[in-house]
Amino acid sequence: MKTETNKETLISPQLYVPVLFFVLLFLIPLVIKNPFYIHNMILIFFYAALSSAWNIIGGFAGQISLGHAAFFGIGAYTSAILYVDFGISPWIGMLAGGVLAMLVAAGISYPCFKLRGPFFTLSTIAFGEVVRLLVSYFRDITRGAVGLLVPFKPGIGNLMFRGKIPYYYFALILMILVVVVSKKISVSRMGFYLTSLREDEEGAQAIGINTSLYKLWAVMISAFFAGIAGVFYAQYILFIEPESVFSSAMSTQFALMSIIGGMGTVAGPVVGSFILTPLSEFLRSTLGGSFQGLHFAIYGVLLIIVVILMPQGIVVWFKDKYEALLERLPNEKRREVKS
Amino acid sequence: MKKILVYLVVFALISTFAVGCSSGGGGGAEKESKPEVVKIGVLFPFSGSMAALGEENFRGAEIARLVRNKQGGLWGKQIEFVKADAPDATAAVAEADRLINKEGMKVIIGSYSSSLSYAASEVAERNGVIYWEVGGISDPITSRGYKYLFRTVPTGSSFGIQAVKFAKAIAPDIGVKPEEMKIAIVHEDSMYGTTVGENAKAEAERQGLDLVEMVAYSAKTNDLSSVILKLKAANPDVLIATSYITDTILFWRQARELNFYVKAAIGTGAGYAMRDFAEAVGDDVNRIFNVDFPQLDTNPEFAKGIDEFKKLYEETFGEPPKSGHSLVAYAGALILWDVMEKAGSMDPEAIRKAALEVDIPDGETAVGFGCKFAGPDAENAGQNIKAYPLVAQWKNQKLVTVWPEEAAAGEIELPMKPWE
Amino acid sequence: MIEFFQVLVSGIMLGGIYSLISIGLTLIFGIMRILNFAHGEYLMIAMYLSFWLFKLLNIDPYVSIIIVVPALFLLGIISQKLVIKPIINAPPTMQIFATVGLSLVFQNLALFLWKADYRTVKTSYQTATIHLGPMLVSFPRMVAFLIAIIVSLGFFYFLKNTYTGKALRSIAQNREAAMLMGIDVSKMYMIAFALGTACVGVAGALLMPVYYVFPTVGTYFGVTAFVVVVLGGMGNMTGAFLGGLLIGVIESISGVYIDPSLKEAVYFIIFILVLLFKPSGLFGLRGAEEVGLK
Amino acid sequence: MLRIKDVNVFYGDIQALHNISMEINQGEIVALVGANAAGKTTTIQTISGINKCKSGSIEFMGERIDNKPPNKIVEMGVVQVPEGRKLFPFMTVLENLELGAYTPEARKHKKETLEMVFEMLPVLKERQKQLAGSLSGGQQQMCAIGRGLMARPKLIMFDEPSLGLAPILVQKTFEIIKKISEQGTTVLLVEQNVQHSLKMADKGYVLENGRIVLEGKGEDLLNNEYLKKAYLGI
Repeated sequence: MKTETNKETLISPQLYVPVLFFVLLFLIPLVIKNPFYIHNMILIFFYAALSSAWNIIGGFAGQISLGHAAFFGIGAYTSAILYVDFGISPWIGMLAGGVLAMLVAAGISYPCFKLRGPFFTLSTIAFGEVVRLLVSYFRDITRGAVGLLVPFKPGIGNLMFRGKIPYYYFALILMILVVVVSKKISVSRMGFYLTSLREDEEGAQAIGINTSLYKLWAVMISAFFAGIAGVFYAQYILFIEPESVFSSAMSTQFALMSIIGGMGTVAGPVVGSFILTPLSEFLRSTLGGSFQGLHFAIYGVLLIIVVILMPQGIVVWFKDKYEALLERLPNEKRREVKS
Repeated sequence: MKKILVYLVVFALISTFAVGCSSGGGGGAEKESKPEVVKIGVLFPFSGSMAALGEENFRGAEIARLVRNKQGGLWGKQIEFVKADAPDATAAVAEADRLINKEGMKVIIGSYSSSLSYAASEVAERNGVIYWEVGGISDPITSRGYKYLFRTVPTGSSFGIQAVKFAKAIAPDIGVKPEEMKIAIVHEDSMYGTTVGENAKAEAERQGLDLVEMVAYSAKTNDLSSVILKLKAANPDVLIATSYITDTILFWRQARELNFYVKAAIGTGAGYAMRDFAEAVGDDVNRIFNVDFPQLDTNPEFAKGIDEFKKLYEETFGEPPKSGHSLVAYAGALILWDVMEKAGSMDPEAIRKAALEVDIPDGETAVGFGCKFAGPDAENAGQNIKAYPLVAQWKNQKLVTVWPEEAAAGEIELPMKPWE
Repeated sequence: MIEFFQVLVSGIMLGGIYSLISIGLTLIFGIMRILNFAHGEYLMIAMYLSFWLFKLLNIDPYVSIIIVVPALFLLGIISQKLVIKPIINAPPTMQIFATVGLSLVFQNLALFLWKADYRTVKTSYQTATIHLGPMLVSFPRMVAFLIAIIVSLGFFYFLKNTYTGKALRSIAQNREAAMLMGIDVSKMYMIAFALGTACVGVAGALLMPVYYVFPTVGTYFGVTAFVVVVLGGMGNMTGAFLGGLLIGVIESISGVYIDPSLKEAVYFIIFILVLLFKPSGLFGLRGAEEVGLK
Repeated sequence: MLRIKDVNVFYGDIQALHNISMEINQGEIVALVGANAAGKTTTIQTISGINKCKSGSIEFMGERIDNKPPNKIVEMGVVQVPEGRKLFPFMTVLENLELGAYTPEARKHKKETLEMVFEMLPVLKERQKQLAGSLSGGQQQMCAIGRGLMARPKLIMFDEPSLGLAPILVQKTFEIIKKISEQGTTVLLVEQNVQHSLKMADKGYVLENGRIVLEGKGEDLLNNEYLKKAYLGI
């Protein structure tokens, strides 16, 4: 386990390749104007951000949550209710939503952390369902299953825009933010602790790691970003209902992208989203209308194949090639230090 | 093994790029490149839990398309549909986007479900594209002052209100005075059920009726015995119920099992309108009312062209229509063709103007009620203010319109028969 | 008071159905330690089978059991070979997601093949009721309840008294030791999985007269089955049976006396509390959650 | 009877056994001794088919068994009494014993074997209805041995039978093993307790870091200088 990596500077390809990649993404809207493609890109970033957020607790710490839609939904509902009922800007709502999601996550996860493996997963499913049912039940606050409509009043203060480009940048920045945080965690002491407790929790405790504390941190960070993504969703789709934002399908999706991309790696969820999001949109738009259900069936088959044949995720398959590429790129001083 | 991996990844990547190049929508029947076609987007839930009625709703529009094409189409061109599948609200937004920005649609017909309509029509409005709603009934859809949104079907609130009015009207038939009549309301708790239920409640209060119980439940449940036992304890004379198909079937089966009897049961659309309901509970369906879109057994004098529709449906799909959802979509789409013909082009502005000029009197459409859209400044901008739901009753496992009188194709039969 | 007993009886009858579905799940989980997220989908398939046998060949759902159960057993063997076997040693995460994938496939193939329509069978007895004093009990639910008892007893007997049954239990308690006894573990896994799905086959055929089938029907029952399994103590047959009844009663009582929209929330909360404070389940021995089947 | 030839075993990239060769003849007691983590359990697991060897061969009664699954190996008569007993804790003693006789051949003679086991280990007869998990350590060891005997083994392998037992029980355990051997079953005894096991063994092997460093007659080994120094602290 590497804890102390070489300090990366801008001239090392480990850093400048991803940075270039992100810069490229920033430039895309200058070339592609068609809102349909932009929309797809937005979804890709959106799911990459969510899946990366999930990955912090699910991947790094190995605590498989299938109830993450709860945090996502709490973010969406908090800001939407603040905005619709109290006229509070979604920018403030975003902070409130993220923090509330974080607190709820801390409150419900802490006791569940003593559960291991599948039992933890079951508890997250149950919590996700309880939150969904409660949100549906308290109609006076949430409008219940009717759903909550966010009136469209464009303006930066309302985080609502006529065109898609601002949403594009918001989603992109959100994704980069989560990825950077993930990266920071993965090379930090916390990342090391999380990985060790994932591999062997008793062992980690034995060497004095307060595993509950680090899991708690991880789930809070994870839920915070999930909540923020929820706020974005509410402002983008402008309509939220418990059936869609709290759905178990949503929870599964966050995890799936991460698993298929490569769980526990920084790049995995992003790769997962860049492949799966367009794939599902594509399958739906080509097969959906004429063959009900077939597109999801194909999605399922793909999932099984990946799980059986590439349990490490797709990213592992690219890893060698990517590293080989990095080796060949200009690398100035770093090389001597490394060798 | 390695090979499969390679294929898999290559496939995934190709599909990623293919999104860009795919023509999308397997849609419209004829795809040979006839140079002159009019393309119209159709957005319905073809997969997922709402698929059954989504498909039924769509079929009405499809028949309207075939009819019009036989008559020479629009401006001499054939109409073609570009299909979009929207199982949930997020997908509805994505698909509306695709239809508008990639397929270049200027007109979209949708969408059966109110939630989908909500989400998708917003995209259409932002892009200045006509959204023609022929299925979703929730009131808020037309309460947003949208300019390009038109809805040909009645609103959810009118379902609830009509149900209560009807309940009051049949009080003598079940031998109680209207002011002594005990009413219970039960509804599933999504947007649809809640809208109808809340409006029924408000109307009952306005009419001074005695509301003895109001129960909401999730349509996803797999047991309704508790709901029924609650209602049984309240012992109402009349029940007003709103539910999707699964819970409707479950409700009536369990009502029988637990011997829950009301003198009159008034359903309000969705599940109560479907043939599947009758097939599932058999003769127990008889004498249950349904406040809904005009049904297939409406008086043809009142609903002109309804028989023709039924015939076309059977010819096209090889089975009788499942519910009035296809009929309303059919009538709604026909109005759209006329509007577009009059507008003379695909320009949304022109279509919008033509739509606002529409004024069809009652009794001129296949659904009976006429059509006039509320203007953009109205509270219910884009709503067909002439649309209202009718009351039908199940007789011999068929829905027959019984109220109001001018639309009736049969007599009201009351009260319900007790369970054996 | 009569009302309360009626609620109780309705709950127990509902619970009988839950028990029946959960027994198969608990068997699979207890022995293989796999959370089978496709369990509800096997139920769906069983229901469709029963439905089509009724529709096309006019076979009564109760009679269809003799075809549905072997068919599901076979399907269990096939899915075990294709999907479960390759992941049997994988980390639990991967196992969860393989079964999630399986459920996606089943659900949507059903949607593709049979459309989203709700299908029901019409039998002469489906709404027949039995009077238990002042209480009413639905005949088909009573049948399901009784068969749940028979199936649980059958499994109980099978696991206690046959060599295969003991071998299955031994694998649950110590897989390696079981291998050292000369037990062919991978064959036993296949038997366990196939028995679990066959058990759901019984449930599917019995559900058909009271319920309806559509492609996503399994999700409604799948999650509930998990709750029952944990409540009953992982892998504990008797526990699954009693757990099912308990959930039925809880659901019924909270539906009537709290609110129908919250009845699921009530049992989910109880589920979480049990997980946290008595992870071995209400009917399990302490520490048994680590060992599984008893 | 059992011939192990040049066996190499890996855990992932780590080599656990290096060119192990051993031979066990009919009726012998063979001791395999060594320190913790020397590879003793790995050897026994490889014979049982739980671990697979990368190269080399294992023959039992002239038939290769290194490519056979564990259940087939048991059916051939090679039975292990595993380290740490590995009983089925939520099953009764009797059920544990019955599972010992799982193979078709053993099942046929279940009744008589059971009587024989009860005779040899009377404590099991007393406790037969008790859950195995509730037995004391010594009783559990007896149960594990009894379970192994139920398979009517030709070769029985004991993995650290004395581990965690009080000295008096250790003594008793070794007596039982001796008795089993006297009744005609070949025994492979894997032990950390070098002195005790070599004393009763016909032949011994000393394992260090996955390699066999010494082999020879039990008594000869006990007199070996290196062994004395390294293992007996003399």
